Order: sequence, then C-alpha cells, then structure tokens
Amino acid sequence: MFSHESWVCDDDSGGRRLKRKLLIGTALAAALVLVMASPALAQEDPAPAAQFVLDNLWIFLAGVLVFFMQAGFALVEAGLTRSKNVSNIMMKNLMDMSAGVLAFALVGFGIAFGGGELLGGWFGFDIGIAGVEQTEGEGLLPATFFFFQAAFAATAATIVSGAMAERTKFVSYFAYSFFITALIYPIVLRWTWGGGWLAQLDVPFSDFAGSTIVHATGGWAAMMGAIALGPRLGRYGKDGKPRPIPGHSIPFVVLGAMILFIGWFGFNPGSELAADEFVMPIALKTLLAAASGAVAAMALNWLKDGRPDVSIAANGLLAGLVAITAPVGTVETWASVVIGGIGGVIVVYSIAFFDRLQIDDPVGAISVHGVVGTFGTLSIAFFAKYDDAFLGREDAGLFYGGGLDQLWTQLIFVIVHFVFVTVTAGALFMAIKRTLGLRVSEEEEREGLDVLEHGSPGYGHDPSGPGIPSSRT
Amino acid sequence: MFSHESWVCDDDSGGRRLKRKLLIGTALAAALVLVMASPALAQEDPAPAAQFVLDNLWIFLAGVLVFFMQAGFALVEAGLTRSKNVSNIMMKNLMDMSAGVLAFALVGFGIAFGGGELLGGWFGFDIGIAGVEQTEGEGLLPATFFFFQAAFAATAATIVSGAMAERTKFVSYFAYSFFITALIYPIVLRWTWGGGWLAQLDVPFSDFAGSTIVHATGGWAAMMGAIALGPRLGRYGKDGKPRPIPGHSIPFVVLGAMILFIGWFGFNPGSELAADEFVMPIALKTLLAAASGAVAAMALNWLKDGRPDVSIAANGLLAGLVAITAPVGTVETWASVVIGGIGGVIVVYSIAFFDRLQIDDPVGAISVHGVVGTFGTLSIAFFAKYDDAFLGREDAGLFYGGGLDQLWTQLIFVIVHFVFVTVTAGALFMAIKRTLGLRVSEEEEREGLDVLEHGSPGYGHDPSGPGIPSSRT
Amino acid sequence: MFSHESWVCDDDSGGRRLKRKLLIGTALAAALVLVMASPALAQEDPAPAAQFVLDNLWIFLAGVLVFFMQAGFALVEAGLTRSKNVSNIMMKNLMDMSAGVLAFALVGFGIAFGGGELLGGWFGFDIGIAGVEQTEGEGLLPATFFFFQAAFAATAATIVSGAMAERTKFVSYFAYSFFITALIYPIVLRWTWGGGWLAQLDVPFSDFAGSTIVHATGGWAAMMGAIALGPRLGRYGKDGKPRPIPGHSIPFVVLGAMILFIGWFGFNPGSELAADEFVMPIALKTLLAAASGAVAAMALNWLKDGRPDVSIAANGLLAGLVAITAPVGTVETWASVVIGGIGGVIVVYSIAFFDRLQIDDPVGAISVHGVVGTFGTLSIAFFAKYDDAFLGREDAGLFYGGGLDQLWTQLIFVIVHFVFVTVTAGALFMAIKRTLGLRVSEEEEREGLDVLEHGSPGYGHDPSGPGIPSSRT
Amino acid sequence: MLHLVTAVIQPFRLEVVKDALRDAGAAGMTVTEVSGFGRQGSHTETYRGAEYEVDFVPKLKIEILCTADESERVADLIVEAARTGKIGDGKVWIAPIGQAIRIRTGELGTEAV
Amino acid sequence: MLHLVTAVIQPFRLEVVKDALRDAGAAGMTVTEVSGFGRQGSHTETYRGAEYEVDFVPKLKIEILCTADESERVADLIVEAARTGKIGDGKVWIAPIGQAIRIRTGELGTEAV
Amino acid sequence: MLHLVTAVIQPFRLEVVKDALRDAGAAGMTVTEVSGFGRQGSHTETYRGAEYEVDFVPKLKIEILCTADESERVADLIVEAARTGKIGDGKVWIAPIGQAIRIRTGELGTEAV
Ligand SMILES: Nc1ncnc2c1ncn2[C@@H]1O[C@H](COP(=O)(O)OP(=O)(O)O)[C@@H](O)[C@H]1O
Ligand SMILES: Nc1ncnc2c1ncn2[C@@H]1O[C@H](COP(=O)(O)OP(=O)(O)O)[C@@H](O)[C@H]1O
Ligand SMILES: Nc1ncnc2c1ncn2[C@@H]1O[C@H](COP(=O)(O)OP(=O)(O)O)[C@@H](O)[C@H]1O
Repeated sequence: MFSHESWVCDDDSGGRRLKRKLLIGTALAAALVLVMASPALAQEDPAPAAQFVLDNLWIFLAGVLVFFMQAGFALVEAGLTRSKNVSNIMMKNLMDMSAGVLAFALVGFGIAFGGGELLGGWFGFDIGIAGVEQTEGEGLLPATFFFFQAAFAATAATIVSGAMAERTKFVSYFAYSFFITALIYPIVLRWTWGGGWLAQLDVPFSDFAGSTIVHATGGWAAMMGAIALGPRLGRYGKDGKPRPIPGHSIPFVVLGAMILFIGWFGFNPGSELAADEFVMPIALKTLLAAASGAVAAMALNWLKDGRPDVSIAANGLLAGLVAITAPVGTVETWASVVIGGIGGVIVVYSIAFFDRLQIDDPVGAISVHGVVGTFGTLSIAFFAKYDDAFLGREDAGLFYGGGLDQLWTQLIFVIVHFVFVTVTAGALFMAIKRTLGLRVSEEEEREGLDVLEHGSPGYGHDPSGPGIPSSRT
Repeated sequence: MFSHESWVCDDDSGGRRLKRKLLIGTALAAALVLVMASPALAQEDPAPAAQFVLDNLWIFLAGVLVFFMQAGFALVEAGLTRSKNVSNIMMKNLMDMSAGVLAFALVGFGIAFGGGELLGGWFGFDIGIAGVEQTEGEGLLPATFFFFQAAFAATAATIVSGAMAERTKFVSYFAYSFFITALIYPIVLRWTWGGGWLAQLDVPFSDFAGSTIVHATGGWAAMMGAIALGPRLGRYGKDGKPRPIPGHSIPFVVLGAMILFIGWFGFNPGSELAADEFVMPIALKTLLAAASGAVAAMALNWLKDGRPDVSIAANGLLAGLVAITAPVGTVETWASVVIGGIGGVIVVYSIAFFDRLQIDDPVGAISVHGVVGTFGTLSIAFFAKYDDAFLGREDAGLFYGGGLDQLWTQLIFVIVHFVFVTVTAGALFMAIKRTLGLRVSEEEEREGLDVLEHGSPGYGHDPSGPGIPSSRT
Repeated sequence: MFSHESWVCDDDSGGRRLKRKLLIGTALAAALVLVMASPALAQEDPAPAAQFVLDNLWIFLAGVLVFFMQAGFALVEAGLTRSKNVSNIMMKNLMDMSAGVLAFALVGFGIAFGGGELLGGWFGFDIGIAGVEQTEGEGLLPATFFFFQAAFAATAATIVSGAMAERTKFVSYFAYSFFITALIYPIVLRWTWGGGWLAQLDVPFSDFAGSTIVHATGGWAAMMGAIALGPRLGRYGKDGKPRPIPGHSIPFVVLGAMILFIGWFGFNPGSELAADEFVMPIALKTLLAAASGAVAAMALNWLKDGRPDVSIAANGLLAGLVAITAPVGTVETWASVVIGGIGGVIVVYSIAFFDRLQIDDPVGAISVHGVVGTFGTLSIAFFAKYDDAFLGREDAGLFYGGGLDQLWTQLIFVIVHFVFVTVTAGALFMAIKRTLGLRVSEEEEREGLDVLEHGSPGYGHDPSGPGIPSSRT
Repeated sequence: MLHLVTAVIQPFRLEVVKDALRDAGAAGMTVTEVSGFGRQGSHTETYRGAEYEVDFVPKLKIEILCTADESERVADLIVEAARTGKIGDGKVWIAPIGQAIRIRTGELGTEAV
Repeated sequence: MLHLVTAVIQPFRLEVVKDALRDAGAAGMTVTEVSGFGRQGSHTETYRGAEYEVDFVPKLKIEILCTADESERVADLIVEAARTGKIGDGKVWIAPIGQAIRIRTGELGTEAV
Repeated sequence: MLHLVTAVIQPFRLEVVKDALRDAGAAGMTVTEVSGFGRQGSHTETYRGAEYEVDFVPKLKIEILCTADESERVADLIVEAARTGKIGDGKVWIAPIGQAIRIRTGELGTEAV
C-alpha cells in the first residue's frame, strides 16, 4: 500500500491547490483504505469524470516528457565526454532508466510513499507496486502517480553518471545506482513529498518540483562520486593547472539540452499533479527562467573569457531550469527571470570553483544540479509571493515582508539534505571502492571504456572498408 | 467509406471497454450510415462533449508519439549500420513515413477498414480517405482514427528497412515498401482490427496494440527480405563464421531506442482508442516491460559474453516493449515485468540464432519484432487476467485457469499470420528480384549506397578544407 | 495589457470557430478590462471548466511541440553545414530560443498584442508580460497565449540563422536576431493576428497558422541576410558555377526534419487555439501535406538529377508543411495533398533558382520558408472551401467559385509583407554591416567559427589520446 | 642494410595483403588512410541539385620496414595480393633506410624489424 | 632512377597545388591528413572556462613519385602553388627511391609512375 | 646532407616525445594517425554477441626532417621519450633525403629545416 491517495484533490472552494497539504498530518494508510473503498463516489458525478481522466492523462503525459529527459541527459553527457567512452555513457543512461525504474518499483517507491511509519516519519517501508492496477478513484490513479514518480527517480539517478563519466567501472556504477535509486533518493522523498518530518514542520519546507529533492540529491551524490573517483588522467597538470578534456560532440550537448528543456515542461508543470489552471503560469515561468539562465551564463562567460562557450550556455539553460524548479509555483513571473538568471551566473562560477578544487566533473552536474538546485530552493525564502500548496500562505518571501521563518526552514531543509546525501553517498562510494573497486585501470581509462567494458568502440569501423580501426578519441 | 464508426464508444454500463467488440458481427457499412447521419446525438449532451474532444485529442497526440517513433527507428538503423550507407537508411525511414502514409491513405486504409466485404471478411476494399473531414460524431473522428492508423502503418513498413539495410536498391525498396504498406499489412489489419475473420472466431484473437499485427508483420517481412537479399559482403567468412560488421554510431542506437521508448507511450496507451482510466495502467505496464527487457537482455548478454553489449541492451528495451504490446491490456502489473524480461531473453538468443542461419539482419529487426512480437501475442494465453475488450472475458490465461481455447486461437492467429506474411512477402521479394533486382552491385555495396544511390556521402567533407574526401566507413 | 482576451471563445451556436473574428473591430483594451474583471463567469458553469482547462492544456502542449521544433531547426542547420561551424550553429539556435523568448517577452509581445493603437492598427505598443500570472478567465489564459506565441516567435527568428550560416559574426547575429524578434516579426503579427489593418480589411487576410506571418517573415529576412553577407568562400567558382559545399551530417538533417514534422503537430493544430473537433482534420491535412511534399520533391529531384538527394527530400517534407500552414483550416483533405506536393515541387526549383542568383543559402531556408510560405498563403485563394474563422465564409476559393476578392487580399497581404520584411530586414543588415560588421574574416571563415567565436572545436579531440587535433572539416 | 617498402593500395584489399604478408612471416607493418589522385580519375557527385567533381579516392598506404634482400619479395607479395586488374590498384616503391631502432629494446638495424 | 617528392602544405592550398601539378602533367599523387608542429607555434583555445594550448595545426602531406629529373620541377611547382608567404606554409623534401612497381600491371621503374 | 627520422609510437606518448624534442631545440615535426600491425598482436572485440579480431592498433607516426648529424640524437631522444618497455612501443628509422625546401621562403637544404 502506498499513499498516492494523499494527492487526491478536493474540488470545493478551498480548492485543488491545497491537495498536498492533505498529506501532512493524515494517517496515510487509513486514508488509502477509505478512498479506495469508495470508488463509486467518482462515478456518480459525470462532470468530474472528464476532469479525473484529464488529470491522469496529463500527469501521464508529463511523465512521458520527464522520461524523455533521459535522452537529453544521455546526449549532454555523451557530448561532453570523449568518443572512446561514448557507448559506456549511453549504456549508463539507458540503465538508469531501465534498472532504475525496476529498483524504484521494487524498493524505492515503498520507502518513499508506503504506509507504516517508522521513527516518526523519518523512515517508512512498503513493498513494491501493489495496487497500481486500480482504475477507479479520485485524483491521480496509483499507476499515474507511480509513473510520474518513477520518471523523477530516473532523473535523480542519471545526474550522477555525468560527473563520474569516463572512469567508473560499469559494475560499480550498477551498485551505486541501485542504492541511490532504491534508498537514498527515496528517503529524501519520504521526508518531503512523502509527508515526512520536513513536511510536518510548523513552517513546512517548500520545493515545488524538486530543485533539492531531485536535482540536488543527484548533484551532491555526483559530487561525492567525483571526489571518491578522483579526476580523469591528465585532467590536471603536475602544477595543478586544469587541462581541459574537450567533449567530443557539442551538437549532442545542445540537442540534449534542448530535449531537457522540452522535458522540463513535464517536470515542473506536471508537478502540479493535476490538470488545472495553475499549470500554464508554471510552464511560462519555467520557460522564462530557462531563457534567462542561458542568456546570463552566456553573457557572463563571454565577458570573462572573451568567447562564449557553447556548452556553458547549455549549462546555463539547465541551471535556469533547475533554479526555477523549486520556486516555480510561488514566485511572480518577473522573479522567474531573475532566479533563472542568477542560476546562470552561479553555474559559471561554480564550474570554475570545482575545477579549482580539482573535483573533475566533465559535465558540470555538481554545479547545475547540486549548487543551483540548492540556490533555487533557498530563493523561495526571498521571492515567494503565492501559495503553491506547499507553502500554505501568501507573501512568504522576504521581499514581500514574509519574515525569516521560511528562510530558516529552507536552510534546515537544504543543510540536512546536503549532510544526508553527502554522508550516505560518501559511505556508499567508499564501500564500493573497498569492495568492487570504483575506478577502471589506468590502461582501460586510456584505451576507453567502450571496448573494455562493452566489447567494441561506440563509433565502429568497417572491417571490409579501409579495414583499420579508427583511432579512438 | 470506412468503418471507423465501429470504434465509437458506448458510455453506458457495459462500457467503453467493449467498444472494439461492437465491430464484430456488425454490418459495417450499414452502421456507418446510421451513425454518420445522426451526429446530433453527440451534441445534445454537454458532458460528453469534453470527453469527445478529449478522446480525439489524446488519440491524435498518441499518434504524434507513434510518428515520433520514425525518428527512433531511423536512428537505431543508422547507428547499427556503416557510415557509408547512413544517408540511404535515413532516406528510407523518411520515405516510409512519407510515401507510406500516402500509400496507406490511397489504398491500404480502405482495404483494412473499408465497407464492402469480399470473401466473408477475408478481404475488403474501399477507396481512400473520404469522410475524414467530418468533425461531428461520437468516439473517434474519422480523421483521428486515420491519423493513428497511419502512424501504425508507417511503423510496420519501417521495420523491414532495418533488416535489409546496406545492400538494397533504393528503387526496389520503394516497390516492396509500397506493397507492404498498401496490401500486406492492410490485409492483416482487415482480418483483425478491421473486424475480419480472426475477430469473428468464437474465441476471437487478442492483440491489444499489435505485437503481431504491426510488429511481427514487419518482422516476418523483414526476414523474407533478408533471406532474399543474402548477407552483406564479408558478413560471414568462407568458413561460415560470422564476422561482425560494427555499426557506426552506438549513441544513435541508444538515442533511437529512447525515442522509440517514448513513442511507445503513444503506441500502447493510445491503442485504448479513448481517453479513459485504463490508459495509465497500460502506460505503467509498458514502462515496466521495457525496463525489464533491457535489464534482462543486458544481464544475459553480460553472462554469456563477459561484456554487456550496448546495442543488445537497446534491443532488449525494444523487445520488452514489443512483447508487452499485445498483452498490455490483459495482464497484471507483475506479469508485464515477466513478459518484458522474457522478451529480453528471447532477443539475445534469437539474434544469435539468425546469425547462425546466416540470415544477416544488421539491426535485429527479425528477432525484436518478429520473434518477440509473436511471443508477446502468445503470452496472452498464459498471463491474461483482465478483459481488454478484445478478450471479452476475464481470467482467460492458463495461469488463471483459463483453459486452452485462447492458446488455440492465439496459435492459429500467429501461425496463419506467419504463413500469410512470409508467403506474400516472399513472393513480393522474389518478384522484385526477377524484375527490378533487389540488391545493389558488389561495387556499390563496397563503396556505400550514399554516393551511388543519393549522390554524395552522408558525412560530407569540406572541399575548401583539407580538400580530400574522408574515406567512407 | 494585451489583447489575449480576443481569443476567448464563445460557445453558442455561431460557435468557437469564430473566435478570431471577434478580434477584428473590437476595442481591444476595453474588452480586456471587461473579461478580466468578471472571471466568475467561467466558474459558475461546471462543464466549461474541464473545457477551459483542456483548451489551455492543449495549447500549452502544442507550444511545447513548437518549442521542440528548435531542436529540429538546429539539427537541420547543423547537418547542412560544415563540422568546423557546428558549435556556432547550435549556439545560434540555442540563443534564438533563449534570447528570443526574452526579447519577445520584453518588447515584441507588447507590440504585437498590446492595447493602445497607434496609426490605426499599424502599430501598437505595450510593455512586457504583465498579467500573465492570471489563472482565471475564459478561453486561453494570458500565460498560455504568451507561451504559444513565444514559441512561434522563436521559430521565426531561427529560420534566418540557417541561411546566414558559416560566415556571420556571432555578435552581429545577436543584433539582427534581437531586432527581428522584438520588432519586425511583432509588427507583422500586429497587422495580422494582432487584429491590425490586414485583419480589418473588408475581405480580411487568411493565414491560419502562419505560412506568411511566421515562415515567410523568417524566409525573406533570411534572403536579405544571405544577400548582405554574400556567399561562402569558394561557394561559386570564378566562372560563376556553383560548387557545392556538402553538409557534414545527413543523419542530423533527417532527424531534424523528423523533429520538425513532429513539432508541426503543435504548430498547425495548436493554431486552432482551442481543444475542439477541428484540431484533428487539421492534423491530418498537415500529415498528408508533409508526406506529399517529401515524395514530390524526392521524385522530381530523382527525375532531374538521376539520384534522389536526401536533404532535398527533407526540404520537401518541410516545404509540404510550410505550404499547408496557411490553408490547413480552409481546404479539403485532397487539397492538402496537392498543396503539399506543389510545395515540394517549388522547393526543388526554388533552391536551384537562388543558387543561380548566387544567393548562398546553405539550408534552403529562403525557398522552404519564404517562397513556399508565400505560395501556401496564396493557395487559399484557390483551394479554400471551409470557413476557418479567419476566412469568415465558405467556398472562398476560386476552385469553388469564390471569386477574385480573396486572391486580391492574399496578394496584397503577401506583397506588403514581402516589401515590409525585405525593406526593414535589408536596412537592418546594412546598418549592422556598417557598424558591427556582418561577416567574419576570411581566415576565420576558413578555420571555422567554432574555435574563433566559441573557443574550441565542436567535435573535440582527446589531448591525452592520439594527441593531435582532428583537422576541422 | 634496410629498405622501406611503401604501397598504396585499394582499401578493400588490405585484408588480403595483410594475410599474405603474415603468412610470409612479415613481422609488422604500418597503415595510413590516404587519398589518391591518379589515372583512375575523378567521379561526379551531386548535392542538393548541383554537381561537383571528386578527384581523390580513398586508398591505404602500407609501410613495411625490412631487410634489403627481403624487400623485393615483400613488394611482390603485395603486388600479387593487391592486384584486381582495374585502374587504381596503386603502386609500390622501395626506399633505402640508413638505420632502424626498436623503441622498446633499443635494438638496431635488422634486429629492430 | 626515381624520386619521392614529399610536401607538407596548408590544407586550403591543396586545390591550387593539385591543379598546378595536373596542368604540368603529373600522373598522380597521394595525400594524407597530418598534424604539423613548427614555427607557426601554438594557439590557445578555451573550453568551459579553461584555457589550453593547441600545439599542432592541420596540414596535408602530399607524396609524388616521379623520375629523378622531374623531381626538382615538381618541387618547384608545389612551392609556388602552396606559398602564401605566412609562417606555416610547410616544407618540401625529396628522397631517392630504389624501385617502383605499378600493382595493376607489374610495370617497373619509371614505367610504374 | 639531410635525414628524415620516422618514428611509429604509442599515441599517448606523443606529448612526452614532443616536449623532449622541443626542449632539445627541434624546429618542427609532422604527425600522422596510423594503424600498426606487429608483435603486439591482435585483440578480441565483441559486437552483438559475436567475436572478431582486431589486428591493428592505433599508433602515431612522427616525421622529422633534420641534418644528417642531428638525426641520431633525434632518434635517441624519441626512443627514450617513447619507451614504456611494453610490446608495441614501435620503431624509429632514418632515411636519407636529397633536398629540402621551405615553401614560404624557398630556402634550401639545412636552411629549410
Ligand atoms: N606519381 C604518383 N606518386 C604518388 N602516388 C601515386 C602516383 N601515381 C599514383 N599514385 C597513387 O596510386 C593510386 C593509383 O594510381 P592510378 O594512377 O589511379 O592507378 P594505377 O596505379 O592502376 O595506374 C593513386 O590513387 C595514388 O594514390
Ligand atoms: N623539421 C621538420 N620535420 C618535419 N616536418 C616539419 C619540420 N618543420 C616543419 N615541419 C612541418 O611543416 C609545417 C610548417 O612548418 P613551420 O615551421 O610552422 O612553418 P614554415 O615552414 O613556414 O617555417 C609544420 O606544421 C610541420 O608539419
Ligand atoms: N616491419 C615493420 N614495418 C613497419 N612498421 C612496423 C614494422 N614492425 C612494426 N611496425 C610498427 O611498429 C608498431 C609496434 O611494433 P610491435 O612489433 O607491435 O612492437 P615492438 O616494436 O615493441 O616490437 C606496429 O604497430 C607497427 O605500426
């Protein structure tokens, strides 16, 4: 059993917008039985029927858009790494999606949304995906809710592979991926959207579509992974000076970023979890923040380096998107431009910062998802004007005279989250390092992971053609 | 005239779920006139209006997702073949979509769904796409229904080009493509979704979204094409040992597979042909089967060869999807994981099997679509628990004590289908071989089809740059 | 303030289909206040609520599909140019989308749809995107309407970058892009969809989804840009004979065209601006015109040159789509096949024509969007049978005995449009040429724009690998 | 005394040449993708409706370091294995080499081959 | 007696060099894409905010087998056609060749060229 | 008198070799991506469940034109810098060159290097 019924909407005055609040302070399992047992309610009134289907159809389609992000991540990561590792990075993204969905179905979803509270909401556990065949009820069907959540889980997992690209053993990737999707991310979910302690605070946390819950989880885990691995061979000179290792395909990077941009219109507007009139302003703010992030990163990078780097602009687009993911429901339209733009600025400096620390992140995942995700979550404390159901009140932002309490909560949220993810992910990577080993051999790294991990190069040659293997770059 | 009106839903108790049954045993042409003549019925009740638009809008969007699969097929096929033939394979996929839609509109659709039965439902014929401008009615509009069916027809045609890649004359490709889209596939359609004899059996066939009707039709035609052509030059040594010809871009393969995965959320859930509450469980089972197929194929291949091949994992993803396409409406969620997984296992062995037979299928189309599609269709006889309107009853699967009758029907279905497609496609390819010739010259095959069939290489060089043509691989 | 409320639908007899007519002859600002002030109207009736959400959700999703076209344009343009400029072209497409949306939000949207008429509808101005946070009303929400229009604006801008590829300074690109998105395109919008003088003619213009308004604006601006720049180095021999510069990736071209094809199912059906029963026939005609355009261009090219060029077939697909964009609401299904086919024929001759004029357009943007867009708009005068709300009457086409008045209006429309765009864009490019300079240095053009404008090649090499830079093609 | 035998051949003959050399006991060779211009002449390609000449065709260059007395036989082996009889089969030439060193061991002259 | 004329040139001069050689009646040549290191020096590229040096620049290597008495003229033709006057124009060198064979016919020596 | 020193090395040693040569004052070099066949032997790759042998491994070929008396030192420097001690390190060979020209200036012989 799981608590999807908490997401059921309530169509009277107080309104659909409050649906998420219901979740807090409700005996989850009890409510489930109640709603499930009376599906007839939904059938009697013909008008809600269309709305019911519409809600589910839209969230399913939003989930499809979010799954499409997997292709975007795969391309961005492939493009920013070398061609000799291109099969490996594509395989990882394929597996994040495939194995990740299974792991989340079997273990993670139950932890995140299952009934049966342990330790007062800090943990919870339930088995698997029972109940998802149901086709009656109100609000989101279990199948719809799981579909959408599974797409998010795949996203969280996939972020890590970018930062750890070009040097991680495939078997070890499998191990860490499993634990992140089946345990670390679900526990974060439990605490937050699962109605756990962060949702039960007097001033509850606010993170509409998951700047922290999804993106920073991936970002901070990515950071621990990159630290545990160490930089790629030759990435830093003996003098400590960074020596860039250019990615092998900028068109892949930009195409990937554009696909992510498209997918985000499922990610953010879909997080409304209903087909209602709030979806469109959310979409609009998502659009403007993305645009602003790309322009800001490009402009700053142009000023700093004299030439605007294309992959930095793409990172800026994504930073704008990550930044607005948390505050998108609560801020005014103009604020989305500002928040996206700040995201774009941050990403430029953050990438340079981690480079100086010699934490080698080929795709900028730590900066885009970890740092900017955290910033986006905090921005709510300043810019929040509207109630997005999480917030539960208007004018909560400091700029609207909202006081420090939301800032305080948001700080607790991002700090606890940072500590939890870095500690658990750090332990995980250390454990793998000791047992399976985390990093491929120097020779394999030099030759490329494609041949040694997967059997043949990602860009094959024609044996009956010129007959010689293309040198692998 | 065509019988789209058979897909009209019937909103009372018996329910929308039975809509397809209506089609069986109805005088199609008669019903058409009836419903078309009374569009007012749909207008009187305001509530269905939103549902009416929603049904049509969703199936149209599902059709768009299915058309997006064309890009996925193009990429998978391009990635698994050599760069010297990349323009040719992209062109074929572009034409499957373009010429295929026209051929289906002008001929195929009438055969499949037209009024006027010949030979007791074995054949039928009607001209073209008249009536599709209608905007009133119930259920799916003619335009919507045609749009969705055309997307499916394009899919069936495109499967063949993969197995016949790198050695087929472009003009001959056009000839066979036309006959498959305009005749062979429509006749299969007529017999099944068109309400023909397989739908009129006492225990009617069951194939929800077309594991056999769409995929195996493509797959078995692909097999006959690959046999008629013979293997690519150098594909098997004089000793008969397979000598792999690596594809030129694994990132294309994985990107293509991911796009196909996305498109399948139109293919399967859209086959519900209505926006209702059954769409989401279908989507969920599609997701889980895909994930399971990819993981199973990867794991098995890892065990067998010591290194997990990336394109095999991608094939596994697609195998999971093809496998669940028929049973998706009738099986429980756990069964989708099992069926998808078996699909993934089958594809690994099947690819090896056809390789041993020296049937050269560069992309694995025969295995993914033919073999696994047939398996998926048969799986219904074992796993079916729910009624998906095709089945017309619950617990039909052997594992639920359903008896052998459904297995019998499914066997008749896949055997007749196999015989029909292999015989007609075989005759077609032989006829083309005798007349136009099927295969390019040895020299053209060696040089690549891009230059000789289309004028210039797919990866062009800069004449004012280094000034020398890149050697074509 | 802006006039989105003009798009509000009116559900009684006369019907939703007339919504656009409302816009003409209405005091825009006045109506805005009126509707905005009475949001309660929409809330009282439960049935329209689902329709209200459905309308907005669909147009938002259509906008997402249109934004996806950015990826299509990027790929087509990248594929048809050389690898040494691939980063640059991707960057431009990324910025068309990002900076373009911001420019349109800050300036263009106000000009196009703002209240306050200047000079009798020839101009109008309003600041920015105020009001878009609204979530109540009828018809399309401001946020939805802006989202969809912004996607269109990005499309218009992006067309230009293709024709000017491989030789334009990045800073100058920014300058012209800004003016096109913020001024030229919005003024065209104002005159037409914004309810300006072309909409107020006795026989108003007709351009359902923007063959002229969007595509020809891009196309003619592209023409002026290509003329102002001059051809690429080595593109024409001293004898004036064209010397082709092959694009570096035909698979990118075809993938891009397929993505554009998919996106067009947002572009055309979305231009209905409502979720109603007219969406699907529009989708169907879009499909058939695309198919017909691709087949016609391929067949003609095959006849002419003996070998069917793949990128010409892709151009044909796009030409079919551009051609049907204006008449899609007014013509019969068979006519969409004819119009798309003529579009495909035109594009083949038009590309050859501009080549003979030595106007170097690497991607065929002038032909596909300018010439075919203009043709599509004129075709209404011949083929129009239905009223699509723009037309306001049935059987307006000459072939249905509609008289010459619509032809006259359409001619005025496309001629005034041509003159306006060529004069303003011409002036713009000349001004940039005089100030910033439009074209890169000969050396930069030879080396490629990627390194000199953006810092490093689009296809990077591995410094710790073979260690030598791949020669840039 | 050492010789360097250089051959320019049709790419699809590499496999045959390699096998012939290996069977004859050749220790190694180095292969380069090259573009050839010769009697084989240019061919015409078309792109977007316009024609252009392609003067160069893809070839492979093989270099084999061997002792002076082996060089003729190596050259003959290559000629035999690479020959198709059509224009464009390529050339073999032999150049004198002063000294050779195996990097791994520092062995010199005929030892290095 | 035969010579092998080898030239390393700027890629964009190939067309001019080829035309000059063809006009002068040269029978063939073999071209290789290479990377050059020389006086032209390195240039700086930037990637994601960091700088790096690129020491090698793309060049083309042309090899022409010809008779010993033609070799000077071939070299001169190349020098003339390839010269832009800027650093990095490249080099030409001439090496003695012992024997040459046309694979197609087995013709030897000057016949083979 | 001039020599052409040719070396076939492991790709990942290029940087070291280049630095060693530059430090020793070498004026230039020309590098080509090549495929080597030798004692290092073939390795097995797998593709879609089937195995195949890859006989060739990626190598780099370096060519350095220098005066006859420098050539030994250049060769030694390369040998030293390129050596890893594993099979496949490659070879260096030295050939006599008759004449050399700098394209930019027309300088001849040792001036041209
Ligand atoms: N004079 C030459 N110098 C160097 N390479 C040559 C020369 N002539 C031909 N080649 C090379 O040999 C290849 C085949 O030569 P070609 O004249 O076309 O045919 P054939 O050798 O059969 O007469 C050419 O493509 C070129 O690479
Ligand atoms: N000593 C050398 N040996 C081999 N190739 C050389 C040598 N010196 C220069 N080259 C080649 O010639 C090219 C041009 O040389 P460079 O010194 O840059 O200019 P220039 O020839 O005008 O003096 C280099 O890029 C390299 O490919
Ligand atoms: N006889 C030869 N002629 C030309 N090149 C050779 C020869 N033998 C080896 N090579 C080149 O040297 C490389 C290394 O040679 P190999 O025999 O594998 O190792 P080692 O030089 O350490 O004995 C080969 O890959 C090939 O490129």
